[in-house]
Amino acid sequence: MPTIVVEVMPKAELLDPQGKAVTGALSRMGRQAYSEVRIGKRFELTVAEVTDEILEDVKVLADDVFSNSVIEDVVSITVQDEAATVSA
Amino acid sequence: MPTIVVEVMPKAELLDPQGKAVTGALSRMGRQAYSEVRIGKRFELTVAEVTDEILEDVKVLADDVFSNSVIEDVVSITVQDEAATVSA
Amino acid sequence: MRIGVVTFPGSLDDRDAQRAVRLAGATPVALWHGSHDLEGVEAIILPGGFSYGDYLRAGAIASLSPIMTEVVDAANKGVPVLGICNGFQMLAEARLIPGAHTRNAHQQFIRRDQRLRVENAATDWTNGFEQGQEITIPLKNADGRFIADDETIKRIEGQGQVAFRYVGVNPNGSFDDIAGVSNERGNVVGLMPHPEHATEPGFGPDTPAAMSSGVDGLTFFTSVIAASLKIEAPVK
Amino acid sequence: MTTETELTQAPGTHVPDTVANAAATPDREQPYAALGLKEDEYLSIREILGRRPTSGELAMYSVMWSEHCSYKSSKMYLRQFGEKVSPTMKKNLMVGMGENAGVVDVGGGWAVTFKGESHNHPSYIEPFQGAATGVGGIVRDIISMGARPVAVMDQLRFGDIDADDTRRVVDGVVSGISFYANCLGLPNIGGETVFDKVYQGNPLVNVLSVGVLRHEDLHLANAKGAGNKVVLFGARTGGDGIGGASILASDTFSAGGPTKRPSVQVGDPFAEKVLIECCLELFRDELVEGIQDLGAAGISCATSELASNGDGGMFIELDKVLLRDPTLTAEEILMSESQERMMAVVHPSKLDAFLAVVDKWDVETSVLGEVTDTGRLVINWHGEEIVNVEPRTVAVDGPVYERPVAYPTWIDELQADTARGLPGPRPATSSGRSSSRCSAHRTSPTRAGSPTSTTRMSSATRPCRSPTTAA
Ligand SMILES: Nc1ncnc2c1ncn2[C@@H]1O[C@H](COP(=O)(O)OP(=O)(O)O)[C@@H](O)[C@H]1O
Repeated sequence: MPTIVVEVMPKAELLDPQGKAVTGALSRMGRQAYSEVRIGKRFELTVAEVTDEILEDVKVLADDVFSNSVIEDVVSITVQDEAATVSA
Repeated sequence: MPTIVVEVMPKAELLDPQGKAVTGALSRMGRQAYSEVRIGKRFELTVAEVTDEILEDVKVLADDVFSNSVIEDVVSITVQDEAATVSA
Repeated sequence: MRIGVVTFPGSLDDRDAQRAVRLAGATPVALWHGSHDLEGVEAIILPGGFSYGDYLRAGAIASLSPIMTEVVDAANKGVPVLGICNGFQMLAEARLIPGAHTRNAHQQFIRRDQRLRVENAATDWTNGFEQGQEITIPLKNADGRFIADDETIKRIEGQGQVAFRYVGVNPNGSFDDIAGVSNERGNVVGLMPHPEHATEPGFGPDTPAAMSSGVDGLTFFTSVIAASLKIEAPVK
Repeated sequence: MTTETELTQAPGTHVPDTVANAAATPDREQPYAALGLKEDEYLSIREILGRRPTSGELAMYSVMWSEHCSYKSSKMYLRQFGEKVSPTMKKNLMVGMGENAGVVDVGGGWAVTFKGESHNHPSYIEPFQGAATGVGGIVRDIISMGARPVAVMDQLRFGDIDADDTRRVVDGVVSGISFYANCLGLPNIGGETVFDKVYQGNPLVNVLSVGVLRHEDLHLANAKGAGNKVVLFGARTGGDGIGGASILASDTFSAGGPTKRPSVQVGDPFAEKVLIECCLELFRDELVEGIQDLGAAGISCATSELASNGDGGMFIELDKVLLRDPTLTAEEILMSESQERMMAVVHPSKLDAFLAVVDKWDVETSVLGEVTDTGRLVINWHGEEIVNVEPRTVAVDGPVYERPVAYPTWIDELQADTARGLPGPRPATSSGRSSSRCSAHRTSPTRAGSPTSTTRMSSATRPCRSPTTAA
């Protein structure tokens, strides 16, 4: 079944305490190359079929449910079909 | 500065309590179309420059630091350059 | 006076809130998240806990519950609403008060007896305090860092919507040491620390007088009773 | 060791082994060794049944007869705790050994129930989830007695404090316990920790939960009354921990080949909190005859134990189990250790009211079958009989071993090494070498469940045990 992927990140201008902690950990491990790490969320929604209606609805949900616009931004909504899942 | 994006998801065969709670909330809101929601993490690493060495290192970090291989899978590692960020 | 306490799946402090209401002299009414019925209560408490496991964002899934539609309506009509900890997070997610909460700046769950300054003693839930009075009640949270953009912070500071401020230590990195916020009208108040756990001698924070004797939290509940009677609560 | 077996067939192609099939094909080779059973154990199963076990029966016996579930090597020692209880000790004892948790009368019509349990090996594999699900399991035992859980305690043993892997385990275990318990509102009221190299690779994670109840609220889990319904409720059944109870918890940690299913379980404390309230409401409204928690060995354990403790018979339609993963085979469903599940025995006249309560709490439920008076535990899969056993042979009368024992001579030296040999009092600032081994962990996230949670016993005041010779 196809999957719709919604990605949400903490707003750039706000401190991301979790990301900051990871940045600190990397630098303690001797990895200075990573000047900043930010941690957001990735939602995978399984649907029977991707229709325009569903995509519209996902946009609404992304803004109202999956993210809180006071602190987060929706950075992408993409459709991923079953075959092309894992890439790493 | 370029950003390297690492995406991590809970293993498909394990319970994702958070995703389960969100699936339930959507269904209570009358959204039965989403048969499953799974929630993972998206890491954005800011680097001065993307080199092969850095990419190799990110692979190692993705497996050892950003994910816990017992319960999570790294689903993608991608390079995103500054201009092409937001799409939603 | 009948005061409703809403139970959500994952609520932990609903029974303590009910007891606090009783100790203050009002009648607690248990309300259910899945219902649209407020049972005619004259004030509402959203208690602490881990509603829906704090999944997604603390308070987010609970704020979508059926009863929250009614709570928002009632709040807009002036019914007093108090959100404690997880309830504060729900108020923010439901946009009944400005701002939002993130994970504590130090990333850890924290529990301590917390000193607070009452910054606005004119709300429905604080009228029994004196302006500037310092109180101590327990605090316990993981996602307690109150944040908002500069403009919002300026606005709520200017309009007296900051109800409580942390004193001594800022336990979670909240902007401007803000511990509690009200809406413009002053009937909706949300705060991170737990007044309901400091209402009965023997079970509250330590005070210079005696161990566990702190009952500063009781004034929240006597205040709302006074507000409903349109009288002034006896100042403590 | 057996290679390809009916336990690892690809989804869709799986045809379960029926009782009739087992009788007809006595010589079929079975993967008992990969499931942790010794040859003589396998032979005694054949003897009990008078035929070879079906693959479902083999799954049940293998998990229930594992050390983890049957205590086959320690039973002969643990038994003494029951045998040595004197009438004086029994004075306030309302429930002793053999039930989900012990219950003690504390006067005024109140009782306290508590139980400690270890979750060692899972906590080494995945410290956070292992310890968290350990708390979940112990709390469900408390709920099944009819009590409201009020607190937890822990007793921990980790490898050498300076060893490479110790920090991963300590941090994970401590935050797993506090995370799960805090989500349930349970303060951790006491703990004790020892670091020593004997626990390297094999930490001990013991968690205790305490519950409070009125005398009249006490319930025991058993399946009595033929015709009563057997209901599974709580989380759906997934592929969690299938390797955990059998292969990984067998007598050596390296036994068995690769499993395709994960050996870890992920806990959902929110689902557990909902179960607590749901069960307390079911008990309050008198809608259940008994409730049993599902822990290690999941449905295998709950059905065989409930049946053994009751009139002895039960009929289950296994295909009625609600699944999280539809590709699970019957054997995997029998062995699954998915967390936050309970099994209730419900009088048919109360079934509707029962379903209304679980529905109110958004808890998923399915009626699996009923209590019978046949003395047999019969399990069907899509109409075919795949298990037909006497429940006691699975749950109670497993093998018991008297393992060879030897006196650990290093203990003499250790016990001779008392405080009397130490020089006089020293200023408190000097830190002896041994005290550093007992340090309480302060490095991990602290979470508080309630304002009462600051009270805890100081682990630093406890004597430090550090055997000079490894056991
Ligand atoms: N066995 C133990 N030995 C020493 N300290 C412990 C032990 N178990 C827990 N702790 C510490 O006790 C504190 C409280 O534990 P936690 O599980 O978070 O309970 P609570 O919810 O009551 O705060 C934490 O600082 C934790 O590190």
